[in-house]
Amino acid sequence: MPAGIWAKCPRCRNLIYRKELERNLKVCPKCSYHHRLTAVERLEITLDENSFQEYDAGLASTDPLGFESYPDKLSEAQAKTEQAEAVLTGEGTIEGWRTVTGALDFYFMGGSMGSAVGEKVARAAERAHAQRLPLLIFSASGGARMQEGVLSLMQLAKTSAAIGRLHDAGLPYLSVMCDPTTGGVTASFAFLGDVILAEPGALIGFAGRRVIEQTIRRKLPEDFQTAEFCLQKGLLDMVVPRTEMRSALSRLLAFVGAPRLVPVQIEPAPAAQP
Amino acid sequence: MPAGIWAKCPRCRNLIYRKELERNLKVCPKCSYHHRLTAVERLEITLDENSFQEYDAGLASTDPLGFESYPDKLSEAQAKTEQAEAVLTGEGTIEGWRTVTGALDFYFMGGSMGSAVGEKVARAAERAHAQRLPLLIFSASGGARMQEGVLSLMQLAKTSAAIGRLHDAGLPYLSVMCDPTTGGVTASFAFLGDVILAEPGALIGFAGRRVIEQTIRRKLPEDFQTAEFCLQKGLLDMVVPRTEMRSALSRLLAFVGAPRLVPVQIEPAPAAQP
Amino acid sequence: MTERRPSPAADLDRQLADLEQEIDRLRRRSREHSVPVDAEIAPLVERAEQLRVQIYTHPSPWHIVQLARQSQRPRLLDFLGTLCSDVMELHGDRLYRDDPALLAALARFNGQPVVVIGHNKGKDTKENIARNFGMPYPEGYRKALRAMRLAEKFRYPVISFVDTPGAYPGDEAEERGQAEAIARNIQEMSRLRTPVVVVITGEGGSGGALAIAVGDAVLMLQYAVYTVISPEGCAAILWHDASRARDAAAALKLTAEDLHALGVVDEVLPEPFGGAHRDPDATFATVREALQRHLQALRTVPIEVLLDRRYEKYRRMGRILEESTQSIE
Amino acid sequence: MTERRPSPAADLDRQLADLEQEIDRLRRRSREHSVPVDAEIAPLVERAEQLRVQIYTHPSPWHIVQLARQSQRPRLLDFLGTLCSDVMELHGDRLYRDDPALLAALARFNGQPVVVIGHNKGKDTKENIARNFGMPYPEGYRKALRAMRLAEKFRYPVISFVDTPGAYPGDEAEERGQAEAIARNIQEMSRLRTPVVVVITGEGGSGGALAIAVGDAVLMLQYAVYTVISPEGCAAILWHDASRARDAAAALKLTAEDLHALGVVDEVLPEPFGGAHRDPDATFATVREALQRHLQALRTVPIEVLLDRRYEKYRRMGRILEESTQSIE
Ligand SMILES: [Zn+2]
Ligand SMILES: [Zn+2]
Repeated sequence: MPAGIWAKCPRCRNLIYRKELERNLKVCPKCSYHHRLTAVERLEITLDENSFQEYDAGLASTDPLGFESYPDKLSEAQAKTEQAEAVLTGEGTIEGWRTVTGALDFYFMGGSMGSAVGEKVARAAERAHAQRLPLLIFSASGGARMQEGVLSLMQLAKTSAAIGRLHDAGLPYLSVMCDPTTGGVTASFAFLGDVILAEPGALIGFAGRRVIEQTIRRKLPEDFQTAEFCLQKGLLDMVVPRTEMRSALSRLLAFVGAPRLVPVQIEPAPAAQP
Repeated sequence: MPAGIWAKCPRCRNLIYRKELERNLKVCPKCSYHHRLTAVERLEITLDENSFQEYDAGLASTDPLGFESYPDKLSEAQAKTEQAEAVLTGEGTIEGWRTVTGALDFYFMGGSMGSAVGEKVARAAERAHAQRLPLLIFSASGGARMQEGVLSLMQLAKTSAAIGRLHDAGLPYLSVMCDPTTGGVTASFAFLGDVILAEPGALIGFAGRRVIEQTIRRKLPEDFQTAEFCLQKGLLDMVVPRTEMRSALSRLLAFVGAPRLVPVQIEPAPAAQP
Repeated sequence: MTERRPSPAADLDRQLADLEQEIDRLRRRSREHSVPVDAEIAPLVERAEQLRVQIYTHPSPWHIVQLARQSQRPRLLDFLGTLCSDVMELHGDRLYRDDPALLAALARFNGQPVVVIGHNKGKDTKENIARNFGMPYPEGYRKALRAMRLAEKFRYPVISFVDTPGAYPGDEAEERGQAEAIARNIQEMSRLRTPVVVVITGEGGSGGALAIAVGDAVLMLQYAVYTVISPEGCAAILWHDASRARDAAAALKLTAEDLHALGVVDEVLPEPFGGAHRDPDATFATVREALQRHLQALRTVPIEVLLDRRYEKYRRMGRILEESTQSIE
Repeated sequence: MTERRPSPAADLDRQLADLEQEIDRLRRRSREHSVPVDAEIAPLVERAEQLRVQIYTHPSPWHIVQLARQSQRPRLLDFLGTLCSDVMELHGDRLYRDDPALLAALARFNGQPVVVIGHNKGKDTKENIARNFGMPYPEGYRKALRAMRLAEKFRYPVISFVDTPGAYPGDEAEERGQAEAIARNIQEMSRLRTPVVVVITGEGGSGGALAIAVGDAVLMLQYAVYTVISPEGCAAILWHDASRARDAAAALKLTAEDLHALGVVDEVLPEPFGGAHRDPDATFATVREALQRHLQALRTVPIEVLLDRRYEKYRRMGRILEESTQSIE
């Protein structure tokens, strides 16, 4: 979104007073379009003020394959987002409930998952495990980061395995899919939540619309791969408007994690039997 | 099938020399129609000669609800089949592999599952468990025995629970669906096999064709709820002609149970992690 | 033709409803216009009372079937809304579809986290069409199982509300493995590593009910029914005459009292005089108290003991004759 | 227009094939008619040998992609038929459908029971249409998981053969949860309580491959490929020019040698000179020996150690830069 006093809504085309849009968590007051957020914005509107303690801020992808212009693209993304990588992870509270929270940043190379994103997500899961905290991840990603080749594909295995261990330990994991959540991220941690939430209108799917249309030689319906579509297809638990997300998460955290969130109760929970 | 030298095939309408039909395991030599078998016939063509040692021969249903004419129907069925109930269970070998085997008898009140059928199946599962033998059940049933009301429904829970314990103990259970396997039996042990086999052309389904057609107000396709249909719908592992069933079971038993079938190896198998 | 006439029980019920409406009308008029109507009302009240006694003191099994199917009977959403707080509905089986006929939710009961599942019957035609009259597809049962796995993971109890004519008898339901889904649920509930309390609130329709009704405590409202086949279906099969449903209802022993005697139901929850819909709040209070009591008792039982008890409970169900011609175990 | 011309590597390959055919023809004629043709053949044989050396001594990544996709390359059914005995195919996910693009079977490998899963690519158009070119729907992955659960129950090893362009990108596949099915398999394979050996035999197409490729030992035929995106797709996205696939193939580091160096593949299985299809028996022998060796080694590892090793193996994959601005663990 370019700077300026007014912002144009990409769905309803109305000009919205930027301050009003910010106040409304970047949800269009006219048509409820949920503007995409950066990872920083996501954490700001989700976590209690000043509660975020970042993990692994200095961790970034390198260029393992010597892939043409990848280092430049990384640098550009880092300059643009002022972040080292496409995910922010750390500890933070939501209405007081302690969590390990991660947020992918679609503005950082399309939120693509390279080694660093996989590593940070896996570490977040492992820390949630070690500290017996619920894990919460906001996804927003175009998929794997092809400039890292199969190493980026392996992040699907790495993150899924780490979340498997979290599950075996009886610890909760909430996944929130934001616009867009596609490709490799859906085929790993985004679809492995105990409870899966999504923002209204978010694009959610494994294969891209164009590839599918080329394959089946038909036009897809307008609502294909939207959050609402996926809800009906039984793939999601809830579609929650952004303005209600914090309170929904707070209630879910209270539900799934409450016994573990009071600092006094640190005895290990019983192991889950899957 | 009425007695006589010739038998009329219900599918192709040809008259078949009864001896030839028997030699062919009651599979029509002209059209491969699999005639229904009694439980005794089933065990005869399946188990090694003289290997069957029956369990619970004297166990029969009673009339727990005082249901109109149920005692008469029971007596008639007992007289007709010379069996006490609609299932035969016991130990027997197949090409030398030891098993606990049960066979439902459609000629005994439509193979319906009352308290006695449920009890005998549950006991068979428990004995397979205790002796660490594979369990094998041939189903042929119209469903629950309504003359026993909810007690017959509870046999779904009883048998499924017993097979659940077998599974937890890492012991194999093979289910073979014969014509017809419908109603309560499908909604319990018949669909809980590690491997599910069926005879060609067997009718397999939960709800009856007429009820479904009344509900959806359409005619169903001819092959609806056949074994072949269910195979395509992903509900069965294999459709095996009767003449190949014994060898298929033998290979499966060798595969799943071999380590436990040699009398010397009686140490407990490792517990399965579901 | 006689078969099509409403049953006497239903007749009595309608007479009573008419009377009550009339009494209400008179009382309203009395209040609005300050007209005394006591003299007019008294005989009606007396007659209503007689009818009530006649009907509800010893309702026939067939009359109980009507009560269980009563369109104004409290539904899952009523129980959920009244007994639970912080309700968060879960959707979908993560495989094929979200089935609106079966509801799964995270919630709190008396402040404690629980997972609630139940048949989601509606109260009017519109609701019932949207929710398929509470008749689930396989994906409904698979959603329920997914929710129960969550309960197991967090060791929260499951509360299951049963109210269905049965699993949906449609071609697509068959194709997607209706039988498999029911069998799977029955088996998994028999060994779910967390307490399960079942409340049969209306119609307990055969396998479609049992698929979410295997539990440590199975409670049943006084005028709910639980049956292996509908009385109509039973009469049609046995006597080729669906109109003999009244006789079948009696023969099937489908009332809470019968099932308690048969050991299938652990406790019968009394309903208000005339049925749950006549005093929903009283019904909710009864259910709340019973749930609380059973959950409390189950909470302290070690899981292995709980599982053994649950297994033994179902293992014992049924009545058999056993000749001692051979020695067993 | 230049982009549409066959690549030099493919040119060389076709020249070689033509030459070999000509040599064969001459030899046959020589046998049939007892005509000596040595003088005629000698220069052709020499030229063929030069071409072979040219092509197969240092095949380019793009040439390897062609080899991996070679229509006569040994397929799952060839491996299964040659390496295994007592094969019993399992069908269906017990949920929706039997997917012919993905095969699951009980079998014996060197006499030992194993569970085999794999992409079931065909060799001709007819087979490929029937098996959707080895591109599974979600139900294929769910069938594979069901088979793996059986392996886990009986503690038999899983052998997985990978050869797919990718998961099927169709609307129904999306609707039935393609992403969920892949994610689920990846997670469950990462903690499956039995040894898993993976052999990448042809195309290892992204998530559709990984969904059955998480294992204790991942072996890869020399001229197989394994990639996060097809070279064509990569070129189209990066350079808006699918014809630059050759460049993308090199950039993606998708060959067995590259992936072994990156730690993604545990062992490269050498292929006969010219590719697996030129001497299938030699290929089968190589795969048999490697499978036997890995299964033997894994069999003796206690399950908890095995699971820890598997976890750590995937946990380490990837390359990162880490500033020491904060202390971590
Ligand atoms: Zn707008
Ligand atoms: Zn015939």
